[in-house]
Amino acid sequence: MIGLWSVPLLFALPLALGILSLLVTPAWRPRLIFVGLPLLTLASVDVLARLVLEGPRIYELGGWEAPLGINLVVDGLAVGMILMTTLVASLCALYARVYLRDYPASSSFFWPLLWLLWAGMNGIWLAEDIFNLYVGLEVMGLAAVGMVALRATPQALAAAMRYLLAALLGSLAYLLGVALLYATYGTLSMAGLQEAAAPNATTHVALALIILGLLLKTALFPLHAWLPPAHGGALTPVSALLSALVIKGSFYILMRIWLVLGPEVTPIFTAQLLGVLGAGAVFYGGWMAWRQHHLKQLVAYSTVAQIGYLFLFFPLVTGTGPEAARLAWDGTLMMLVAHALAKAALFLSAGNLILAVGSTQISHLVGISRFRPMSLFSFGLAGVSLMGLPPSGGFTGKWLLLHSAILSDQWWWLIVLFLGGLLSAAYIFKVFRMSFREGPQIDRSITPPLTLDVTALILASASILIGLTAHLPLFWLRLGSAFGAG
Amino acid sequence: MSGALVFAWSGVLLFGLGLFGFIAHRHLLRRLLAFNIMGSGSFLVLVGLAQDGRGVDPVPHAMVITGIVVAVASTALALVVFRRWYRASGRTDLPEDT
Amino acid sequence: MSLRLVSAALLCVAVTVALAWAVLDRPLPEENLPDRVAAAMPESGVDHPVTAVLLNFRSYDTLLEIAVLLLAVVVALALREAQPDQPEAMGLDNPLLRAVMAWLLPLILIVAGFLLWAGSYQPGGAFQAGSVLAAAGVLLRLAGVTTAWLDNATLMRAGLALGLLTFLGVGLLVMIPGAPFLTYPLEYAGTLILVIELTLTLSIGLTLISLFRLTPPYADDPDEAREQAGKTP
Amino acid sequence: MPWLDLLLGLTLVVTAGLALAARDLFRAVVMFIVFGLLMALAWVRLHAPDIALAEAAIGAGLTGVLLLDTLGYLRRPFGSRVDKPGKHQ
Repeated sequence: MIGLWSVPLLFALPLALGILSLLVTPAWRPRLIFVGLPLLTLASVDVLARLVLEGPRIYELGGWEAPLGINLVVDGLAVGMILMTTLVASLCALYARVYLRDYPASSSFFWPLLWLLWAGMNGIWLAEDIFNLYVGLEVMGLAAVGMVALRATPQALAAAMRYLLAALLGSLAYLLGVALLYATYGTLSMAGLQEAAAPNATTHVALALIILGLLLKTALFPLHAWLPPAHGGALTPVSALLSALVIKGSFYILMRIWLVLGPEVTPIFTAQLLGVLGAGAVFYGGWMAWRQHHLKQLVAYSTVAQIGYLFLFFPLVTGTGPEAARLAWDGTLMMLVAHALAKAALFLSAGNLILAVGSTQISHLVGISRFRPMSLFSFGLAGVSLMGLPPSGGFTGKWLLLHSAILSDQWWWLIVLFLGGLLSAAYIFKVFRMSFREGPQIDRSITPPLTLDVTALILASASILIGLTAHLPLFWLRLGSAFGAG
Repeated sequence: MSGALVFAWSGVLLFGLGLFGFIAHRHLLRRLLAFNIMGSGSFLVLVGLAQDGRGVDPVPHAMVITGIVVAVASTALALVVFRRWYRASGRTDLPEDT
Repeated sequence: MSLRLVSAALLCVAVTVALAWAVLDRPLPEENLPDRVAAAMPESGVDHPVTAVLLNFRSYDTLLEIAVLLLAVVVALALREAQPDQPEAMGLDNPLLRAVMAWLLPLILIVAGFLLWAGSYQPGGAFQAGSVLAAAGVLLRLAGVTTAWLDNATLMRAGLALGLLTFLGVGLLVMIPGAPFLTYPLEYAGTLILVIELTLTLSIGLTLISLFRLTPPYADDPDEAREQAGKTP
Repeated sequence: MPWLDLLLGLTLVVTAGLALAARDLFRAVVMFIVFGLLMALAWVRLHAPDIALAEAAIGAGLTGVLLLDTLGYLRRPFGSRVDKPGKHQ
């Protein structure tokens, strides 16, 4: 009975909290997290426990079976994303409660937006219906745009507008793809589509539209232009949420739809093309990150680069053997989760460093290592995972991808993995070199509240820990997928 | 050619036309017009194609009503951001950097 | 011809051609959803198929869609708080318009009520009725009628939240006997849908009115606002 | 051949083209509202009266009002102090 409750609560609870936070006075809005976070954690853990004990299942909303009604899918992948969201968003919320005290004009509406964003994301993770995914994408996307606009400075408004236009164009392309699929197969349920999928022109065009729309929303190079101003310019907890979680939403949908329609229906060159774009993102994003002068812009471009690795999934899983495909699945998901944890940690600790020196310029970080070792330690720990050094989650992910590439005789992706790591090392060490340099500029620093440092440190440690204990989460993530639980 | 298919074809043309406008224009208000025209185009494709040769289907009708509400919410949000942007910068387009 | 125009033209042609190909080469689906809808109609609690899909078979979509609508208002509220407006002068003070309004308003309310009630067995429903309500609100503002209750922020927000809260509440309440979220018991389905629609109409109407009202008003001088923004970077 | 549908479909495309190509912004918005009303007709022809109502009320009506209101805001008399590119047109 409780299992029935926890699944809908994952989106109903944040929706309800979103409305409640509009109704209470501004002073009470942040306090709602003390109700919301424990309940959402409880629901997420309950869903995981049930997955492990009872196996994956389908939840029929309204008691209507798909394709008439909308179903939710509670498999390993969905539950993994839900837990990741709960962990990262909870820590970002705790961080924001303290951080936003300096931004009274923007802070009171951060909270309703956070809850609605959370509802949208959990809706996406659970969705099994492609039109429902469209509505979920809009909830998540518009909440994210609202968060970017929160500061209402001209820069923030321009970044929000750019982001909004990209998001709207992406959703429309996706919607048109859904329209074509419905006309061809008469169903919106992924299970139904998987059964009926056939290679014909309509499916190809629909898939192309869906892929293009989602690439724009995921900001894959060369469609990334909206990302750096939006992620780099937003309030720090917002940057962390957007970079760690929101872009994963559209990637997740792409992955699901690819596995439903892709392997049988798409020509193999599409998969290779996606891989090549991913490689382009790794190189371009890494290069641009290294060239930035502002700390958060550097971190934002690092996201552009890290998105690229996720797209190696497509060439490694399409038309390769079962073992290579399984490794690609494991590796991509490990990269995804590790990036979520590491990038949130990186943005939060970057925010702490900026608070400490009172400047966003990397060159003003000179000498900060003496004053803020803890912030810098979190930054470095997260950096280890982004660079892919052992024993981090980033390392495990790359290692699995590397094995998959070798097994499927696609050695060229090794170059991407290797050079990408070097580029990440270059931009991470750029920050470190500055912080350890002794200079006359700095003789004092502002001490940020302890909560800010602790939340960043927890996330950074998690990005390392996930690499050490990769076996179990990867086993759970495979439950109910085509890659077996073996 | 059924009536439904005619409208699906107009939907295709509207989507293409809107896409051109969305990219070619710089004025944000015009880009929002283009976005709405693209939206209408995809709604027509959705209903027109689903009903071609098969009669009335209430499911796409409901989807389009949902879509129209989502479109108006997006447009309203965009206009709010646009008006604040205009108020802060005096510009009706986005600066050409990147 | 700028690069932007050329790329726009190329993309437009490519997408149109691809779409044309997709439309021409389309097989007919094997699944027949309309038949399933028709077969399930007796269990839906309403007589109009579109309403049944919107508020019963696919009610979860509608729930999320209301959240999208609410989001637009939240962003509008947030931006107004961060970029405060000057108080607005009332609309056009036109006695003729006022006289017309006095006639028109009851008519609009009747139309909204009819649309809502009609939704259960013929075209109409919460969205249409809500937007008619919103039209009344917009006309009121244009006519310069003082609407104190619309300016009452607490009341307004409660109204905005009512629809979504009721929807969520009903969805969770029906789970008590052990059914999944949003599963209406057959004997109450019609009533529950009507209650949801009634509150949604009010909230949708208020949402749309707020979207109209929360933008920077005419009275506010952009030049002055920019100058002030320039002073406090 | 359904001539009425063909004519309506064609008019839709032409109106959309006019809305996108109009020099004057006000004209563009008015054309867009006309487009929305024609869309409502198209929905009637597609046996979708629910969408027709929603389109007329929300698509054409409300979006139109919001756009016109924004246009009014853009057209406010400006002081001579601000003269940045891209302000009009």
